[in-house]
Parts: sequence; structure tokens; C-alpha cells
Amino acid sequence: MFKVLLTRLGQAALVMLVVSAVSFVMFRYVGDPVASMSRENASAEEKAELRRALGLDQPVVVQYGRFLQRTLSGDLGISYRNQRPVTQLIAERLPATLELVLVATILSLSLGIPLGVLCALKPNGAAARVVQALSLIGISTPTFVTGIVLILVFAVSLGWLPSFGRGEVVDLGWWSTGFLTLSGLKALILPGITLALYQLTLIMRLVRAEMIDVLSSDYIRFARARGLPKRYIHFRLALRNALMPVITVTGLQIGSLIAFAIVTETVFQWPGMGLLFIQAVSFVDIPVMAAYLLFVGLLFVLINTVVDILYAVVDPRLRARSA
Amino acid sequence: AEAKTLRWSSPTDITTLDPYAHTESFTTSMLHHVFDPLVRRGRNLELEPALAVSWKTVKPDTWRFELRRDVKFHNGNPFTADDVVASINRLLDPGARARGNIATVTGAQKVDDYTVDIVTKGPYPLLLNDLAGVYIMDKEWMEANDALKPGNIATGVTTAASTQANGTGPFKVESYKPDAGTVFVVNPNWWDKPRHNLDRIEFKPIKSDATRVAALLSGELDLIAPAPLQDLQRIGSSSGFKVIEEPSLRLIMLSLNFRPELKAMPGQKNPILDLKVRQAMWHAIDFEAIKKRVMRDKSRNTGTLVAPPVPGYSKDNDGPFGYDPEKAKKLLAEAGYPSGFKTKLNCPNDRYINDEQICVAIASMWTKVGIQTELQTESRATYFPRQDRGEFDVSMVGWATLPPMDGFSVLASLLTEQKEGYGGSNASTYSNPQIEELTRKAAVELDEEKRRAMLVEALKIARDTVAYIPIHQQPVAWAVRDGVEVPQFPDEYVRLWFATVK
Amino acid sequence: MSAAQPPVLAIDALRVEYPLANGAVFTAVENASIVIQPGEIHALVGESGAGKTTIGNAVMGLLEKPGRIAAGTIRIGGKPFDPLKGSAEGVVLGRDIGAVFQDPMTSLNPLFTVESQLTETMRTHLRLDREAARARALELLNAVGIPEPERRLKAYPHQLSGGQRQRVVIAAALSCDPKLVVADEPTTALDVSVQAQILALLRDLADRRGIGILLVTHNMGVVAQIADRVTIMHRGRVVESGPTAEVLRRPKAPYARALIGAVPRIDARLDRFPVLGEEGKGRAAEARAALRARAERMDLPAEGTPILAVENLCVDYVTGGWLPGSAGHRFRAVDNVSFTVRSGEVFGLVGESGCGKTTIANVVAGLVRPTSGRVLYAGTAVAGEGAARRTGPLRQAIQMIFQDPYSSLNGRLRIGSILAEPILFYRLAATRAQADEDVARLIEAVGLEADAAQRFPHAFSGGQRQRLSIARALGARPKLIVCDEPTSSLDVSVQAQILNLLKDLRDATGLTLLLISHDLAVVRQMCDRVAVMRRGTLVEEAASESLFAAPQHPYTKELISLVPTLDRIRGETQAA
Amino acid sequence: MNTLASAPRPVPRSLLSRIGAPISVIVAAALALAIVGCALMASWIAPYDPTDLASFELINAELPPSFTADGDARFLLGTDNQGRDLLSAMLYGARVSIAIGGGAVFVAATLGVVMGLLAGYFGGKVDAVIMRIADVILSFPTILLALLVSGIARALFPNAATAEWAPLILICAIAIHEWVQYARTVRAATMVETAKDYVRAAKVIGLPSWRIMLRHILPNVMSPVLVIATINLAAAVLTEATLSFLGVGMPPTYPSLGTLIRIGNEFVFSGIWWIALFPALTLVILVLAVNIVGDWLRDRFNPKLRVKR
Ligand SMILES: Nc1ncnc2c1ncn2[C@@H]1O[C@H](COP(=O)(O)OP(=O)(O)OP(=O)(O)O)[C@@H](O)[C@H]1O
Ligand SMILES: Nc1ncnc2c1ncn2[C@@H]1O[C@H](COP(=O)(O)OP(=O)(O)OP(=O)(O)O)[C@@H](O)[C@H]1O
Ligand SMILES: [Mg+2]
Ligand SMILES: [Mg+2]
Repeated sequence: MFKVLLTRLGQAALVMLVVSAVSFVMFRYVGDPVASMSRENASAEEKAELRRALGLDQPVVVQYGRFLQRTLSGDLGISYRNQRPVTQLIAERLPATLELVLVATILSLSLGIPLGVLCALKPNGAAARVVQALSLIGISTPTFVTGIVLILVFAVSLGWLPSFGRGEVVDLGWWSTGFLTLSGLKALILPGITLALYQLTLIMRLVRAEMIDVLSSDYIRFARARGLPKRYIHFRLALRNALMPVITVTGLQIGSLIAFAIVTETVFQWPGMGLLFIQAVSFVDIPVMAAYLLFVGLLFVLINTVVDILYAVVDPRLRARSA
Repeated sequence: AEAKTLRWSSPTDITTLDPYAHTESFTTSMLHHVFDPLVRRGRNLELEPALAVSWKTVKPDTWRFELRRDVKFHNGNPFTADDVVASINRLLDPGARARGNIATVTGAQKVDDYTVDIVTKGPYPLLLNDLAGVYIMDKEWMEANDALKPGNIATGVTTAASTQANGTGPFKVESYKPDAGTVFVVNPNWWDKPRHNLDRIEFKPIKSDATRVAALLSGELDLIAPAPLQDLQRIGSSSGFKVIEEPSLRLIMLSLNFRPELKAMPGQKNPILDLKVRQAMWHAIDFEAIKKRVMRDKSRNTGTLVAPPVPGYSKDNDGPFGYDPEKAKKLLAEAGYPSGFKTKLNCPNDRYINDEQICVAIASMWTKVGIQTELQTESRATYFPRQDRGEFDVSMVGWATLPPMDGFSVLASLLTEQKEGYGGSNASTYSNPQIEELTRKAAVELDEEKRRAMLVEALKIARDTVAYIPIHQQPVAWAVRDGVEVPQFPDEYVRLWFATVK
Repeated sequence: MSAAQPPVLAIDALRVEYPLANGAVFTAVENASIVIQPGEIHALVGESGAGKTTIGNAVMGLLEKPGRIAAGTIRIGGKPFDPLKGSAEGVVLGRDIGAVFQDPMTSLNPLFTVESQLTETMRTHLRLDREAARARALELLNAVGIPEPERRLKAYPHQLSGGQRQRVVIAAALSCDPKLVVADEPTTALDVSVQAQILALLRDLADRRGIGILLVTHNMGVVAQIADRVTIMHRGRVVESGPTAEVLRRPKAPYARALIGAVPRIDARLDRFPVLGEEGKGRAAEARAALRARAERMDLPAEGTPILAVENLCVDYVTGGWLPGSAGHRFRAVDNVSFTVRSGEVFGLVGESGCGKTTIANVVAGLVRPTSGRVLYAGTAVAGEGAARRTGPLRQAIQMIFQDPYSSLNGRLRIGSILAEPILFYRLAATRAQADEDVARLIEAVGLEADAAQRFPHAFSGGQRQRLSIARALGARPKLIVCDEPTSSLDVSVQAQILNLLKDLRDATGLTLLLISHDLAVVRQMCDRVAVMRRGTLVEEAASESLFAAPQHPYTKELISLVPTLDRIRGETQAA
Repeated sequence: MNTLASAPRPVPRSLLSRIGAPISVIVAAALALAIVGCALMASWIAPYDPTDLASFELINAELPPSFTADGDARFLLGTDNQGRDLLSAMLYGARVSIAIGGGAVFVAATLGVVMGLLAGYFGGKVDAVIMRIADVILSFPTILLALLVSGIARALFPNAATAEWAPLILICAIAIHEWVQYARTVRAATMVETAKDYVRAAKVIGLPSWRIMLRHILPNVMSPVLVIATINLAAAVLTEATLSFLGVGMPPTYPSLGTLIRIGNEFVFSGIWWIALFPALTLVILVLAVNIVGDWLRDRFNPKLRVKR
């Protein structure tokens, strides 16, 4: 057990190392912070000096070496765009994003799975068709359009929900939550739905596809032969067999939502990680991007470790294998 | 009386509360609510006394400032000459990101508690313009908070001043959360007589245009600045909201490649080096159509490189060049390109108002006269570095002459060769000996009349030689709910100490 | 058994059809009628693929789609079966009808423990609470003879041996005291002693509770031992039906006569298994002849020298502990087993269900890594210490017939491609067309029609699938075949043909067989030498003749004594 | 005696019913084919060439569709903000979007399936390496990867015309990111399938690993792949629009469906609905159709469901 976790930790370190190295190669192509940081009438000398101050005149290898050195001594640097320590920025944004992702994931799982099962039970039923068509329309509409339409309807026309931001948040030590105030909860609804839509469709369709296969298997017939209640057969027995891809995809989705819920967070000006990141990209805020990508690397190794463990929880046949 | 709150939004956020750690104009404008400079821009952008009540040049390189008495910082500390000296020294520190804002200043000396001398490298006509952007900080506070050294967003140096502000300005910072919002509350002890009636300002950045508009329309905001051009009509026609607009100082133009070769035609002579070709390119663009269709009649077409309020502007220079595709074709033929030539056109797509659309229109117009234009647009993050490296044939430039708000900035940055601190944005290597000379003379000319004449002359040469192709002056368009009165300024600063809400 | 009570099951003139993909309709059952009175065990026997499973499924409303009841009626406990609803009024599956599916391997959901699968049924129908259900589940596992029931409750299906799974399925079927049990070959994977225990259990339930049982089986001994009545089917039709003694003693229909005549004997060794009709006729026979003819003598170690040596083999399984790397619980399935198989012989491996036979087979086939010990093939280590990677010829040499015919065929591939695979892979045919021809010949050799190549595995009966796996193993032209219960789902006549084929191939080519079987009669007829296993260890090894004539170990003696034979016909023993 | 009776049903069956597809699938397939066909033949059927910069006039910008009150008969679906004929822009745009979306999905799915099979089948070190590479890839959003790919491409081929290279760059950029999803899904399913008897049987036959993976395991793990692929098609088309906006994709003189939607979206507020609506509708119809056909195909993959309807 310990050994496995240690190996994973070692792998995580390796992943982060590679991520940071690739980032540094990449930073040459994402732009140059000098342009966004200098005054309009800065002279060429001034820009060169700024470039020197940023260390950008050095070869990439040297820049990377410096970054590694600093990172290893625990210093992730200061953002160019928000003059704050990057670690602090990430820590500040994490709660907002996690809460949003939590809502979206709960929404998509709690709707996607039952709908998927229903669609599998009656693949040709009218209800199943309508649900599927709607969900597909949902995902083939770009997120920014969905977001704006929701805002126009629920914020502008009806005035029920706020159009942007997190509402009032309550600080619980280092965590700021929007779950404890009415305005905070209201603010979660629209971005939550927008974010959930893609995931919901994906989960629904995956569940449906797997369920259709599972339902034709012998053990389901045997369960029928034992007269177990339909609900039990469908939602407990069969569903569990259909769950592997759902777990996989949900894990991936949670990871990428935490990291890159860019469009939704931008449309709703949600002060989370996605917004932080996209602004860092458009500003070429190298310290934020570098630290951020490290964080995401770690995040994904963690999530995927959890997912791998979940596989074994769901499917006992995989346990011996991991032993 | 109930508290008057103004809630407003813009797409960008405040970078830092340390005025010397950055050179961003939006942050500068925001911090102006918290800090005062020695001299400031008045309602008509004229320079007027702020923390300094008067000034004179005691020597060509020394300016003496008489300071305002009985001014208190937000924390109650009195404002004195020590604060000015400490502030200037802090800004002159090699570690200060904004040091370039007073590049010609060499130091400040306290004469007495309320008099300060500021020394420049030589005669320097634009000192006051520069000082309008230098906010005065509190020496004792800096000492107490270990912030005497400046922060710098580039080197990652932060101090207490990065997240806390103690100024003399009309508002105090109550809270500052990046991307979530900044709250200002009124400073009841401000030295000036407030022309605003605000108790509180809630600033919330919203990056997405559509969301910003929606938030205004849903009543969550009182002011959005800027408001997207294509939504102005809708906002204006919604009851309870109005659009306010004015031409901005920002001029949009096309920069032309003056290197020996074009990227689009490697190995061949650069046709753009021929004046006739440049004139043809100018004549081929239908600016009226762009104004009407793309800019929705909100822009102001121009023929020169500075906006009317800026010193150096002259009506004579500003006349339209005239849309004349036939003439353009003729000029091209005369220049030896009867069937045109190939060029690339590069534009940002998230920097200027409708930048991409303007460029598609221009590319189409040029193609019609035979200039085969390959258009590429990209985000500002990658666009500007490439522009700086001179990778473009024809590219879009926006210039607002900020912060000095003087035509000299166009000369010094766009029209001169890249050397001796000049030509900072002239990566396209335009060069004209007369302009070089005029620029250097204007730089030290303290007589304002003469200086302006030099600027006008240089800009005329630029127009005659088609150094750049000016397109138009961008509009500044904001939207407010009824009952909010905010004056607009062509430098696009939001100055809420002039704002009232009902 | 009062006559006033309606029969638990009354099938009248049933016809079941499977529409096929190509638009044709296949009639699997035609005009079948069966009546089962309370307390009666009704055996349904007949050729593999005759439609026995189909009848059982039809009764339960679980016909595999697109199968349908095309004609006839079914009454359960007197209530008519409604094909639209898929059930009879007031009859609840699980509670009123208990089902044992033919395939125990795929009947259990792989993701749930034995406990949960057993108790859910009881909690649903008997409204027991968790504890009570658990207690009863333990009782049931004991009743079906699963050792260490406590531990097995926590096990997942893949951790059980074939026989253990089959017993779990039986336990599940019996758990709610149903009035009718449809038991489809419930004892194929069981050793004779466990089988005897199960049969006694069924008989007891029928006698005491008046349960009616539809018992599908191929084992005539079993029929003789416990069935009250028997129905014999052939190609979808009932050819004979009546009281057991009468039918077994004096079969009238030619097929019935032939079938009974083909039952292998345990008391004496014959040269060949008796088959139905004349052996040398028909397409199947031609195909088999062709196979034999094609076969050339393989270059093998001289007959009689060891070809396979299993040395001190131990295999542990780790169970429990779902966190990766957590220690879990070790279970020794095979404990220090050694034996040697000589070239060209048929070596039998028999023993208790769950004693580790399949595990050994898996090790020999290279599917399970031994914990210690090793396996040598013709002198080279192929598993365990010092084993080299198996490459081409070595791989081809050892083939295996899996115990579970259902899951060992890839459901997404057509039979044709499955069978062609080894042929093409080892370039045993020059062209694709020739490979297809070989496939057709193999299919015919195992008694199916060549057009089976076009179908998918799910459209076959259990016995047909088993034959297809045999055909696949033969396709590779191996030198050693590990046969794990190769004929458990086959009726005696088909079984005879297949076993004869294997024998012939051995004679012709020197093929070596490692035969795992519970059917001691088959073992006696087929094997040259036999090893007997119990609880992971080898208890006895001897030449077949001497083993059956004079068993040494008490366990062996017990096994042999318990073999059900045609002579002990129930009605008669009772009368006697 | 033989009951394999082909029932007397020699009714001639039409081709369609022989395929056995229900009407909805046939309609969907027809629609998808129609859109793809129109896109492929854009240069012949489009009334104008929207990529020819000389062919449109800014004066014609934002004209409503010809069937509305103040529409212009020349432009059936109206014009965009540059005065391009919207119908032509859509036809050309669909070509770009389908090529890029389809290409990216294809490349990503192929790569992902192969990686997933390898990781799931071999486990151990192979798995660890592939999955950690996947984690690295996951750490970068598509945008950054696209910037990297296009930056490198630009560095390697400084003089390549953007419009020709862009689709390739975009396909690479999107696929490099997206394969991970397939890989992890396939890996999970492969781990389960590998333990099943039919795979063990294939191992005993001695088939090489690649063959077991491709022939035996693949068909059994395809169903989630098809689901993800059909859904990702929409996502890829929209990603292309985002990337083009960042300057690493198609130039603005060659708008794709996604770009048209993005541009049109800016104008919806001001009542210019057609620029966004028609391209969005096309995309929705395409995605819907592909998904319906995909579902049906998936069901056909499962032999047990095949004979149903
Ligand atoms: N994967 C596994 N994990 C844990 N225990 C297992 C596993 N596979 C088999 N066993 C156990 O190992 C023992 C031997 O199993 P094996 O399948 O070899 O038996 P067998 O002799 O073939 O029995 P049968 O005749 O019933 O098929 C059984 O007790 C079984 O429960
Ligand atoms: N889904 C199906 N589609 C088409 N034909 C099928 C299907 N299922 C079974 N059959 C065919 O129906 C016939 C009867 O099958 P059934 O399973 O009832 O046989 P069985 O008597 O149980 O045989 P066995 O003893 O081998 O299990 C077989 O010939 C089989 O090929
Ligand atoms: Mg059967
Ligand atoms: Mg076994």
C-alpha cells in the first residue's frame, strides 16, 4: 500500500518535472510579457531592460534552471498581472472553482446517470429521444453562447439570478465558501448548469451505451430470473457494471474543470482557477502559468490515482491485478 | 442620507496597489482615486495643481514646487516635502518598474517642509505631464511598513504597498480582491472640495463583454466602461440606460514595413519603400465604409497621427486622403506594380475596438486594387511581441500618446529610428532625417509655441511620406444606468471624483 | 402429491423460433409438450442443441431476444403464461420459479459478492433482514456442499472454481423455496460426490416440499438416479417421454435407443465410445475422417517419454484488500503438486470441485503464474522458475479447451473468424479460402453445420459452444491439449463422437491430452493414467485400469462408488 | 426432420430495410451526408467565394436573409459583418470545420485507443509510462498545446501559408490533447476485458499481443469510444473556433462554422441573429445526425442487439 503510494508520488514528481520543462519550451510561443507590461512609449532600451529583469534574455535552459531552483526552495514567484505570490493566488481561487465544479459534477452525475439508464431501458422511446436530442443540442452550442443565453433569460429578463461573480462569500479560515449565503448559492446556479451541460451529456450517453450492452448479459438475465425488482436490477446491478467509463470520464472532467473551466468562468466572471489561468495566458504571466501547470500536473496524478483506486473498488477483478 | 454607491465594471483589473511597481494605464487610472500627484489633469485634461499649488523653473533643469498645506494621508499622517522626496526617490530606484515614467528626472531635494526641487537631466518641457502620473506616497507609512523600496511586477518584488494603499486621494481602499472586486470608500478628509457625491465605489472586473452588458441591464451595475460597440444600440434603446461616448485619444493606424524585403515576398525588393505604393495603399482604403459599417459611426476618421486635444495636432494635417481605388491602381502601375504585389497584414483581435473586422475590410479593399493581402489575426499576447520584433509587413498599431498626452510621444516612439532611447515602437524602421532632427530639437525646447510648431511640422512630413496610414480615432463608449453622471475623458481614464449618482 | 393440485408446469405444443439476421427463421423447439406434477423431477435429455435450454427459458419468459414463442401454451401452477407480459399471472420469478442457468460462469454478476447475490433474492421475496438472509445463505451454501461457506460468502464470482459457482447458482435458485425449479445442467461442473449431494438435495426438496423440477441434463446416470419421468428431445422435437424406468429400459424411438446405448460405461474399458448410428457416415464423419487423414505424425519425443512435467507446483491466490498493494488474504489453491504426462498418452486429472484442477490447467497453458514450482514441456521450462517466454512453436504446441464455453468465445466475432484465427496465424492454410474450408471442416467434425461460421457465439447452445471451443483448439494442430471439462455440456452421443475424434487424433498423430473431467466413466474410457486431487494436493496417481479396479486412497474409493449409473434406476431401487 | 426452416418469406426487401436501420437513422445519415457533401462541394455550389477577398463589399455587411422583410435577394441567408454571403461562408466554413473536427477526432481516437489498449493490456510499467504521459498532456489546456504546436510549426516552416497549414496544426493541437480521454477510457475497459476467458483463450492460441488487442479486445471496448468520439466532434469544431481566435488557427478571411458562431454571437444583442443562428443550426444538425448514426452503429456492433428491430 505504502509502496504503491510512494511510487505514485515519485511518478507525480516526474510528471511535474516534465510539465514544467514543457512549459518553458512553450512559453517561447505563448507570447512575451514585455509587450503587455511596458508603457506605450517605452523605448527599445527600456523594453530590453525589462526583458533582462524578467530573465527572458537568457536561454530557455537557464530560465528553466532558475525556475527549478526557486521552486525547489519553495518559491513559486510573484504574478506579473496581480502582484501577489502565485501560491496565494492559487489558494485564493481554489475554493471558488472547487465549489463550482462540485455543483456541476453533482448536477451532471445526478441527472446524467438516471437519464442514461432510462434512455438505455427504452432506447427508442419518445422520452429518451427527446432527452438525447436536447442534450446534444446543448453540447453543440458553444459554452459562451449557453452561458450568455442563461444570463439573458435568468438575470436580465427574469432578474432571478445574478449574472456574474460569486455573490457573498463567507470566510472559513483559508476557505471562502458561497454555500452559506443565499446570494452565494444563487450565484452558483447558472455557472453550475453551464459547466455541467457537457459533462452531463457525456455521462448520460456513456451510461446509456454501456447499459445497453450490460442489459443483454447473462448475469442480468439471471438476476431477472431471480425476480429481483427492476429498479434494483437496473440501478444497482447493471449500473455498476456500466460504471467504469463513467468513473474515468468523470475523473478527467473534474480535473479539467478545476484546471480549465475557462469559458464558463470567464462568461460568469467566476473568480476561480480557469479565469486566473486564461488571464495569465493572455497576459503571458509566466510565474502564474508555470506554477499553475505544476499544480495541475499534481492534480491530475492525484485524480487519476483516485480513479485507479475506484476501479478496484467497483470491479473486484481488478484488485488482484493491482496487488 | 443613504449611502451612495457606484458599482461599475471594466474588462481589466487592478494589477497592484503599488503605483511604482507597474506601468499599466488602467491601474494608474484606478490608483488615482487613492493617490494624488503633484499636478493632475482637470476636467478638460488641462494640467492643474494638485498636491503642488504652484511651480516654476528655477534653472532650465530644476523645477521648484510649492506644496499644499494641511493635506493628510488616509491614515492621518500629514503630507510634507519629505513625502515627495521619498516618493521620487522610490520611483527613481533602479528596481522600480515605473521608473521610465520620469526617465529625465535625476532627483528631488527638499527645500523646506512645503517646497521641493525636482532636477532633470537637461531642459525638459514635459516634466509636468510626467509628474501628473507620479502619485505621492507617505514616507512614514512606507518606513513603518518596510515599503521604501519599490515593488516591481517584473522582478516579482512585492511590499506591503502592493496590497495596501495609503494615499491622499478622494477614496480609500476598503478591500482588494483580484478578479473578484475592489471596494473604495470615500475619504471624508480629502483636501479638495468633492464634486462627486459617492460614499462607496464597488469595482468588479468582468472580462466578457456580453456579461458586462448583461450585468448592467440586470441592474447589478451602474456603469460599464467600456461598453462593446455592437451593443450600444441595444443599451441605448433599453429604458433606464444610456450610452455615453466620445472620441478617444487612441488613434488606430497601419504600420508599414520599411525593411528591404517583405515577408510575403522574400528575395524581392520591398514595394512599400516606394512612396507611390504607400499612397496607393492609403487611397485604396474606404475609411467611410469602415466608419459606417464596422465602427457604427462612432469613430472619427483622421489623416494625422495624433488626436485633436493633443499638442502637435493641426487641422491642416488632418484632411482625408480620399478613397480612390482607381487612383490607387494608377499609382501602383506608375510604381511598377500594375498587377499589384503580395503582402501580409497582421492584426490583433482582442486589443482595439473591432480590430479584426477592420483588418478584414482593409484586406478586402486592398485585394480589389491588386494588393494581394494575406491576413493573420491573433491575440495581443502573441501579436505585440511579434510586432516588436519587426516580424510584420503591415500591421495595426494603436497610439494614444499616453501618459504624457503629447504629440512628442509619436515622434519619439513611432517616427524615429531605434537608437538613443528613441523609436521604441518603430520596429518597421521608418526613418526620415528631418523628423530625426525635429524630434531632438523638440525634446529640449521649453518654449511651448515653438515646440508645438516642431511637432506639427514633423507630423506633416510623416503624412506626406506616408510613414503610417492613420485609420481613425477610436470611440470611448460607456454605458450607465439613468441617474448616474460620469464625465468621459478621451484618455479613457475613469475619474469617479467627478461622478454623481441619484 | 394429490391429483387435485394442478401440475406445476404444463407445456403444450410449444414452438419457439429465433428469427435470424439473414431474415430466415430458425425453429428451435417444435411441438413440445411436458407436464410436471408437484413433487416430480422431470428430466429433459437429448442432443446438444435440441432446444432444452430454450424450453427452460421460454417457461421463465427469458428467451434470448429475438427468440419468441410462436405457438403452444405454457401453464405454470395452472395459470396461463402470457407471452406479451413474459410471465404468468401471479407467478413471480425467483419466488415461485427458481432457475439454474446452464452457464454458471456468466450467470453471476462479476462485481458483487456471493453474499449480496444470494441474499438480495431472499430479502426481496422473503422479506428477510440482512442477518437472517445471511444466516440462510450460509445454510444454503452448506446444503450445496461448498466448504468454508463463511469465506465464500465474501468471495467474488471470479474467485470461485467452476463447480463452486455452479453451486452458488443452485443455492440462489433454491433460496426462496420455489414451487418449480428449472435446473439447466446443474451438475456439469461438479464432482460425483458433490453431485450426489446436490441430487439428494433436489430429491429431498421434491419429496418433502412437493417442488416440481425440470432437470435438463446429459448425464443418463443422473437421470436414472433421480428423475421420475424423462423426456428425450432431438432437433427441437420430443421423441419420447415417459416414466424413467420405462424409457431407460425400453426406449422406443430410434434416437432414444441410440442415445441410451451410447452412455459410456464405467465398469469396463472399451476401445471406442459407442456412438449413435453408424460412425462412418454423414458429413460430420467425413470431416473427422479428413481431419485424421490430414494429420501427420508429429515429431515428438518417442512415445512414452515425458512430454509434460509438473514439478512441485504451488499456486496462491490473493483475495480481499481493494487498495492497490494492500496485503489481502492468501489462499493456496494448488499445493505442491507433481506429475508427469508422457508423450502420446491421455492423462486424466480428476477430483473434488474446487481442488485446483483448472488452476493447474491454467498454469500449464501459461495463463497463471505459479507461486513456486515449475512446469516443463519436452524438457524446457514453460512456467515457473526459469521459464522462458513462450514463442511460436511452443505456444502452438500447447492448446487448451476452457471449462467455460460461454465466456471463452469472443461475443463480438463470428464463429468463422474465431476458428480461422489459429489457422491463419500459424499459417496452417495457404489461403484465406483454404482456411475457411478448414474451419468448415472443423465445425462439421464437432457435429455442427458449416453455416455456423456465419453466426455469433450467443446464438449457440451451451454444448454447441463447447464443441466450437474444441474445434478452435484443434485448429492450431497442437501437440498437447489441456482439456478442462471438454464435454461436460454434451449429450452422450456427441460426447462419444468428440472423444473418439480426440482418441483417433492421438492415435494418428501422437497428440497428448491432459484431460480434466468429473465424468469418471469418460475418464476411464479415455485415460491411460489418472491423477486424483483433493484440496489442492494430489492424493493418488495410477494407471487408469488399476485405479478403477483397485483404488488405493479412500477419497478415490468414495468417488468411484458414487458414480451414478444407468443400473440404479430410481423407480426400481425404490421398488426393490 | 431438419428444422432449419427458412420461413416462406421471399418478399423482396429493400436495401434500406436490409441494412435494418430505422427511419430516424436513415434521415440522420442522409442529413449528415448532405451537410458533408455540400461542404465538400462548397467551391461548386456556393454562390460566392467567401475566401476571395475581392468578392465582397463592406457596404453589404449585415444584410438580413432574403426571406425577411428587408432582405436582399442576392443573399439567401443574409450577409455577415464583412458583407460576405453567409450561405457561402457557411459552406466553406463547414468544410473547414468538418475537416478539422473530423480529423482531430479521428486522430485522437486512434491514438487514444492504441495507447489505452497498450496500457490496459500490459499494465505495469507500460501502463505507468503511458498514463503519466497522459497526465502531463492533461496538465496543458488545448490552447497552450495549440500555441506550442503552431509555434513550432511556424519555426520549422516560416514561409508556409497559414490557410493551408492551419488545419493540420489544429488537428494536431486538438488531437494531442484529446487522445487522453480515449486512452483512459479504453484502458479501463481493457483491464476488465483482459481478464476474461475469451482473451485468455486467444493468449493460449498464441496470438501476439497486438492481435489480441486489436481483434479481440478492441471490439469489446469500442462502445464508450464511439460515444466520446461522436460527442467530441462538436467540441472539436468549437475548439477550432477558439484556437482560430487566438491566432493559431484559420485566418479570419477563411472563417469556419465555429468562427461564424463566435462572430455572430457578438451581434445577437443588436438583433443581427442570422450570423450566429444558421451556422449554429448546421452544427447542431450535424452533431445530432452523427450521434444518431453513431448510436445505431454502436448497437450494430453488439451482435446480441443486432437482430432486434
Ligand atoms: N482468482 C481467484 N482468487 C481467489 N481464489 C480463487 C481464484 N480462482 C480460483 N480460486 C480458488 O481456488 C480453488 C481452486 O480453483 P479451481 O478453479 O482450480 O478449481 P477446480 O478444481 O477447477 O474446480 P471445478 O471442478 O469446480 O472447476 C477454489 O477453491 C477457488 O475458490
Ligand atoms: N439467440 C439465438 N439465436 C439463434 N439461434 C439460437 C439462439 N439461441 C439458441 N439458438 C439455437 O437454438 C437451438 C437450441 O438451443 P438450446 O440452447 O435450447 O439447446 P440445448 O438443448 O440447451 O443444447 P445444449 O445441451 O447444448 O445446451 C440451438 O441449435 C441453437 O443454435
Ligand atoms: Mg442448453
Ligand atoms: Mg475448474
